[in-house]
Amino acid sequence: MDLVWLTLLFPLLGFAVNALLGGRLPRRAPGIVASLAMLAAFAVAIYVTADLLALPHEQQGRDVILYNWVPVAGLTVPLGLWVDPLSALMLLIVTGVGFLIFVYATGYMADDEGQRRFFANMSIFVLAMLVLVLADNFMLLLVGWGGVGFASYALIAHYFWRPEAAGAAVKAFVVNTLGDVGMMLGMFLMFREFGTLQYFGRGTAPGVFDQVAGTGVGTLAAITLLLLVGAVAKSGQFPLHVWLPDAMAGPTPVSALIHAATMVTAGVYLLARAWPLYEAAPFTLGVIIWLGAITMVGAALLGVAQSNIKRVLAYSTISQLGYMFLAAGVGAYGAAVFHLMTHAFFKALLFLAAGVAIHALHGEEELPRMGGLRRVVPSAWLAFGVGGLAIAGIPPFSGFFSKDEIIWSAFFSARGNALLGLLALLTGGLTAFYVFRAFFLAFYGAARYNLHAAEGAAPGHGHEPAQEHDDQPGDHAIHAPSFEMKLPLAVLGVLAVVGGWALIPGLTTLFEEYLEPVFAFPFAYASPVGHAGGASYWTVAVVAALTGLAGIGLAYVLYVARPALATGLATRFAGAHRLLDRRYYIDAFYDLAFVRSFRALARALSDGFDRLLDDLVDGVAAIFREASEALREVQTGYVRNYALMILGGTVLIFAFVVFRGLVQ
Amino acid sequence: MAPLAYYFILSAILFTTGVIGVLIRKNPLIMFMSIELMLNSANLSFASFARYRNGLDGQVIAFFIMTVAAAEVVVGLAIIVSIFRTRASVDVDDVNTLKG
Amino acid sequence: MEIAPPPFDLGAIAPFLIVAVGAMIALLADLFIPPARRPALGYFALGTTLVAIGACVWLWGGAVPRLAFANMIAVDRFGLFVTIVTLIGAALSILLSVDFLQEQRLGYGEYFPLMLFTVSGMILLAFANDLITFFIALEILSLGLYILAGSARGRAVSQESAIKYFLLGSFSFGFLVYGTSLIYGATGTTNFTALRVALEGSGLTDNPLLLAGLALVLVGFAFKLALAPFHMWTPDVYSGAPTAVTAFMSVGTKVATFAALLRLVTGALPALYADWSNALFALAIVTMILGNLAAITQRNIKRMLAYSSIGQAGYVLVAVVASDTTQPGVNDAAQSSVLFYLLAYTFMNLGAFAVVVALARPDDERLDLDRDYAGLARRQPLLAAAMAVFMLSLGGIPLTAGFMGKLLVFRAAIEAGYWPLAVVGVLTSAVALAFYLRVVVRMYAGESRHAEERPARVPVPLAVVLAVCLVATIQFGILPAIPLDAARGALTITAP
Amino acid sequence: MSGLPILSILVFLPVVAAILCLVLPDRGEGAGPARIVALVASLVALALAILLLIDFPPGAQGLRYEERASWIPAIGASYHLGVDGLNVLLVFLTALLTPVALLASWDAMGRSPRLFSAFLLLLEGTVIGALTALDLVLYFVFWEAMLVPMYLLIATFGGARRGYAALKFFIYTSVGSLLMLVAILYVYFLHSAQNVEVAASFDLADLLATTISPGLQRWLFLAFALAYAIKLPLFPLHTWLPDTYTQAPVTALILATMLVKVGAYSFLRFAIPLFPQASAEILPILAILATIGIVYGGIVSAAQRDMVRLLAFSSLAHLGFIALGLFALDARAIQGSILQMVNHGLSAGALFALVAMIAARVGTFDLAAVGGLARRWPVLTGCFLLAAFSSLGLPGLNGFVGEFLILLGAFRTHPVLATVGTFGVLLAAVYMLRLFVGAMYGPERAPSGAGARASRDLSPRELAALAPLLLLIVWIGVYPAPFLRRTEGAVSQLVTNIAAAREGTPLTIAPPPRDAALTPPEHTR
Repeated sequence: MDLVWLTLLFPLLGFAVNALLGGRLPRRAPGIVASLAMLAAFAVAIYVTADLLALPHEQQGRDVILYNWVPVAGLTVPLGLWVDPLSALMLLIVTGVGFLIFVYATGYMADDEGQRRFFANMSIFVLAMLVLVLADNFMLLLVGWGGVGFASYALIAHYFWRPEAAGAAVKAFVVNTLGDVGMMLGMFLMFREFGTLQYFGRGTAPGVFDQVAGTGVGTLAAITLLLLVGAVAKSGQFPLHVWLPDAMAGPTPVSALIHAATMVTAGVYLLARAWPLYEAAPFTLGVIIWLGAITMVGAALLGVAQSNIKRVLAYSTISQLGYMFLAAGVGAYGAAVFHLMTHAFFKALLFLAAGVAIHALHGEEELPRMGGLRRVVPSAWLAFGVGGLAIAGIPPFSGFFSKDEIIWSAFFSARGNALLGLLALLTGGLTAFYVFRAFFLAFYGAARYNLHAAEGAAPGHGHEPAQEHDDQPGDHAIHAPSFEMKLPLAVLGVLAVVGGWALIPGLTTLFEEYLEPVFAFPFAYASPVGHAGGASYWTVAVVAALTGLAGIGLAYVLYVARPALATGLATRFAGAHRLLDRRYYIDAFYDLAFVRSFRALARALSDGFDRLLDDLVDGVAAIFREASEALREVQTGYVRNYALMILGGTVLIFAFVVFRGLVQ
Repeated sequence: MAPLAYYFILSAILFTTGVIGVLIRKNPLIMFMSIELMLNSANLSFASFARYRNGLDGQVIAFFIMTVAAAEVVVGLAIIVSIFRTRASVDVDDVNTLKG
Repeated sequence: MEIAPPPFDLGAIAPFLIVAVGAMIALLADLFIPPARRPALGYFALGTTLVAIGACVWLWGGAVPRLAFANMIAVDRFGLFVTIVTLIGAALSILLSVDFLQEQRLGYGEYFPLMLFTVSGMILLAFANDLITFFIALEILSLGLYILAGSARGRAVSQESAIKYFLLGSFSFGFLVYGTSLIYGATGTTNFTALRVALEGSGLTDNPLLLAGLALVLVGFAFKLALAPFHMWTPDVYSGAPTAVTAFMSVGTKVATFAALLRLVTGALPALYADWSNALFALAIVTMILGNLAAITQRNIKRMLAYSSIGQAGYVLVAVVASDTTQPGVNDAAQSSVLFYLLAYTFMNLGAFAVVVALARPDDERLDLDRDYAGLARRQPLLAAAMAVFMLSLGGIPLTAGFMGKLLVFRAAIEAGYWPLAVVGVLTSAVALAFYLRVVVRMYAGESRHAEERPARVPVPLAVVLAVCLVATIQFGILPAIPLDAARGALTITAP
Repeated sequence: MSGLPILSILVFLPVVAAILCLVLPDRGEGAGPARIVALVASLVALALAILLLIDFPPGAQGLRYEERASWIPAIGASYHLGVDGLNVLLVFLTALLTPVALLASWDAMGRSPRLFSAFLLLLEGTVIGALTALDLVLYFVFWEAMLVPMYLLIATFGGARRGYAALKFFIYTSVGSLLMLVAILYVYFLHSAQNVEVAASFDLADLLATTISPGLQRWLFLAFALAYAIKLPLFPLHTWLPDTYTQAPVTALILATMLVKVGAYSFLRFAIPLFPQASAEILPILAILATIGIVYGGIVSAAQRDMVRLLAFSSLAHLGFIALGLFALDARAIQGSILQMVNHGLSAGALFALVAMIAARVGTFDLAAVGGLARRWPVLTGCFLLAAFSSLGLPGLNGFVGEFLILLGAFRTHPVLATVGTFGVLLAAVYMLRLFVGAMYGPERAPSGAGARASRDLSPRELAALAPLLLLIVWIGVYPAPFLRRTEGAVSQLVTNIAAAREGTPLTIAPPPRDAALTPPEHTR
């Protein structure tokens, strides 16, 4: 287990090789090097996990300290890695799913000029993500937290010459930094309160979580809310979700890895990791529940109206993360983590499948210009279908089990209620609907694509800009997915099916046992109804599955059977449609309230106030100059004036000497 | 012997007259004569104080001052003449190219 | 015990005698020297000053302090120090003049003799222990300068300079003499030593006659030192006089007159400390403010340096104000800082004028800051660098003598309790940077107007002046211990 | 190396080399032996500074490598140098930035490389002097003398309005300094009045023993603080900074950023220890100004089109962080501040160098005129990216550690200010990305007529200039412990001393740390 640091080393090597000597390597080398590094890291992760699980439950939490990172007077922050089942699970997901996506990317990015940069950034991302999940203290967590933000920025900006990519990257980074600000403040308050930033105590020094008892509710609420800001920003929850859909400007593997499978789940990981704090802060939990619920429903609705396939998936990610937040809020941390895992499988699968389709069409991402791809890229069709069924919560796909845990918790756990449960159910139906809407639009019906037009014109896909492609005419055939693209689809497809079987109430308890050392009550929920496959659970499960099927059915009707109906509905409810199309005007509002007003303020301060300050300084200088000029006026050049001045001076001296009584 | 105050007041009046002369006259010669007046008021003052104190040093000093004044006259006239030669005017108000 | 000095202690006034005799010899020699050989007179004058310096050094180690000529002369290290400084200034000024006079076609034979006479007046001033000696010395000094200021006979500005200086100088001399008479009237003596004794513990300190005399005497001093508001002649006279003369009078006169002032107020009138320090306090503030303020907008380098010298006098005056003899430690600090400042000032100011002289052309003295100094660093980098050092030193920037001088002066002021003077001093120093640094900016940042022309050749004597001033300015700024210790060693104003 | 007067060498080696440079001839544009001499001298100094840093024991309290010599015995001023945790890093940084600045300026020394190199070396010597001087006269001499080479650099090699900028820079920063001189003299006077039996002294250690009444302390502290606040600069005394930076030769700014750090350092060394009670009263007010500076600098920076001006205002924001950390009087915050001074030197130095390199290629500093440059020069882009993200405080790089510690510590004593200050991190992201993204991303744009150099990526020389900075940026982010440990002893001592000197006033010093058990490090193994 002490070898866990190797999982950091391998991605670092992957980065270093690519960044420093990538230029001298063969064309495909960057992807291969990075993938091999990921494989090695994954192997270490498996080893570490096995090592961990061999220990008795109460010892499954080990602090591996590499060195003292920030030692200052009265605070020592180590570069320490905390290995327990939760971080081990994240470690496996990040390296495992990451490895698959890396392999996929070697195919997807094979023609990209910026491969080196791409894989270097991807490696940095994995490194940062691993730091995030393995950190044994909040400050180090923040390093990973900021690091993934940076990597996300760099990867979104992969096609940096496109203004929208550059803009999306900046937006993502700024929103994430806002989250970092919140987290930092939370940490400062935490440090002020507890005198440490360690999660868990060591020796005689207690950690943060050891000191929760006896701390004021208000303080805890403040700390947790501030941390929550970071979680909300990173996980794309309302109201800080705006960056995530834009982030689809990056290459599709990036969307799969970062904006679906790993980075965005960091918020959920934080809630799970810091559960002792959150459990002690009921107010914050309420906030989390409702933020999660709003996001879950709102994003699902937006997913319905998207025409870009990656944006559909992006909103679905936001929505699914809303589920996880809701789960954490009602205390079902285990369910949140469970859904996090299955979501990583099927969402990565969905993205990669979408990527195959996009790749096949030379970068076309717009659903209205797809269609009929089932026969063209059957592998994508199959993978998207499997992933769709999983996210729609159709048994026995993985999403069914993990989502139902959450829906059940929303209904029946101590903090749950019927409204939350119904919202969760409804969102499940919506999810099925919009995912399959995309599925049907892309893979069924008539082929609406035009490879000539897609070439270069389409945003998002990624080789080089159009003008550099002009010298390769005739390359207008469908790009068939290569083996290295299909392999990850297959593996993820299997995982998307079986991933949920780790916890089938009443049948398997694998996942519950696994998380037991982390949470006081991973799936016990302190529920009045009880759990473990009780009647209420299966009732909810059946209803949820039916809702999902209904959603799929509706999508089939609207987009395959009766396409005219869909357009009719869109015109019928034009207002609603526009509201969804404009994303509830949230982006517009932010643009006005923050971006434009900030610019105006900056300009006013710069051109107005700062100039005024400067003029004041120059004004002082001008006063001296004026005084000097005035003195020159007095210096008339007339001897008699000078003599008069001497007389005046004499009077002055007399005043001080002879008439000293007068002046004293 | 007249009281000292008389001498003193006279010398003060002479001095003031000299000062005013310098201030109001434009001709350097007359200004210079006013300055001589100031010096002579000092002479008067010295002499009278010396007499009052029964000492001689004050009167000796008066001689010194006279010598100095004579030297000044020489230099002053030389300068004034030199100016007069180039400008044909000795009005001090015309001499103000240097100012500011 | 009766002090019985020998009636003619010629040894005591050796420096004065050497210079005075040298002046007369030079005057005679001029009659026999063809105009083309006149620089030889300059070197003779230089030799005279050097011999005089030697005499001072001899006296320094010899039997000082002592009084001579019926107590009219006080030969002490204080006077010797000042004399040496004056003589150094004179020697450098002479070197400055040699080629300047030739080039500007001002080679009048009486120039160097007059200069020596003036120096002899300065020396006498430094030793004067009696108001009579004092005003005679002042007059020797002034008469020489009146003529020197007008020595560019053909130039209207020179004449104007002379007449203004003469009229106003005589005017203020009138005040001085009249003031002396009042002091004499009040105390019965004009001798510094006797005055001091007479005033100690007597009821005279409130005597209006005495105070009025003091005030009028201070007027005379203030005029010579160009303290505001008695300063108005300075820019006109300085800018009108030939540059070499200006350089000489800006240092020598100030040095000797400050010495005399210090000797008068602390050696003779310590009992009136409250009165004269009060007046000088006010003058110091006005001088520092007006001098530096007026300099900001000057375009003519000589006028700028004139105002600068006014400001500099203000700083020295600060230390004079702090010379409170009732506190020996403070008094020592104050007086040694006066001496140090005067020494530093001599070098940095002469250095600045030396650069001005170096730039002068026969047809054009090159005095305009904006036109003639712009881009100098590119044309003549060494001259520009030297000028920059002098400007920084005058501005009181560290690693130069000027900074050390200011440091010592302000230290003395604060020790004596005059922190407002120190505050005004530093603030006006900041203002002063505006014009000192502007010269540097012009030289380094400006675009050259005379780019096409061949750089002026710097004659050897001038180069020597520049080198000496430069080395001293920097050395006194970095390692001031030697001159400072000398200044402290000179603090034995005769007070038997 | 105990016998070696290493600090004196660090001060005077550059000065001597500068004089040598002045004597050497120029051979036309950007040639001549002077800059090589300068580089060698600065590298030797750097080697010594590295030795000093390595040899300086971590956690050490008290001064090391002290050198004392008689200087002006008449007034009690002595030549006294020394380093402790407060300045050892800054000495190293100065020695590091000088060769970097020389390398970055290599082709940009205008008509006179010898003057340029000489001025840079003089700047190095005087800055190190000001950083290590422990006698107040000596300190003031260096403090004020620092301005001269900078002033000459601006005046000689600056932009179109160099004359104005140089004058403003010098006079503005001198106004405060000169009042500080009065205050120094006043403390000296008090000291000699209180200790008539001993010789008067300007030595800091002696002056620290002076008792000063609280009322007087206030005035004296204000005089010191004004000097430092102008130099730092604190809002609203910052207006000289943008003008100076935009008019100065940009590559000289790499070293010039040290000037402002001397201001920050001087608070710690002089103002706060000399006047503990007054600083307790006044520092909270200054902390407010520092916080305003963070926010104000960040906002105004975001509105700039000129890249250098943008960096100038960003420096204002960064210096606001540094100042806030100092004024918080919390050991962690102060340690963070000292580290942040180093960080700012590294990141701002790298950014100034990079901006100069870009401008040398495209011929403009105008952000609106360029874009998409990343396509042309991948290596330059990578370096720029690293420097920019270091500057905006990306976790994992150096800036984060400093800012985090500053805000963490400041939050204990000034929670509101620290909270506002934390938003400065967000602003930094905005303006830094505006700079980086504006110049490097988007469609390719550059002024027509950009020279042939426009196609070249970084040369080995340019890379050599940037490499040490970038290396340290990463190093300090990953492993700041060697640097922090060297400041720890001195800072704790300082904080304890101030607390002790301030008896009776409520302490704002943090209570003994709870996790002290964490030191020394224990590994799980």
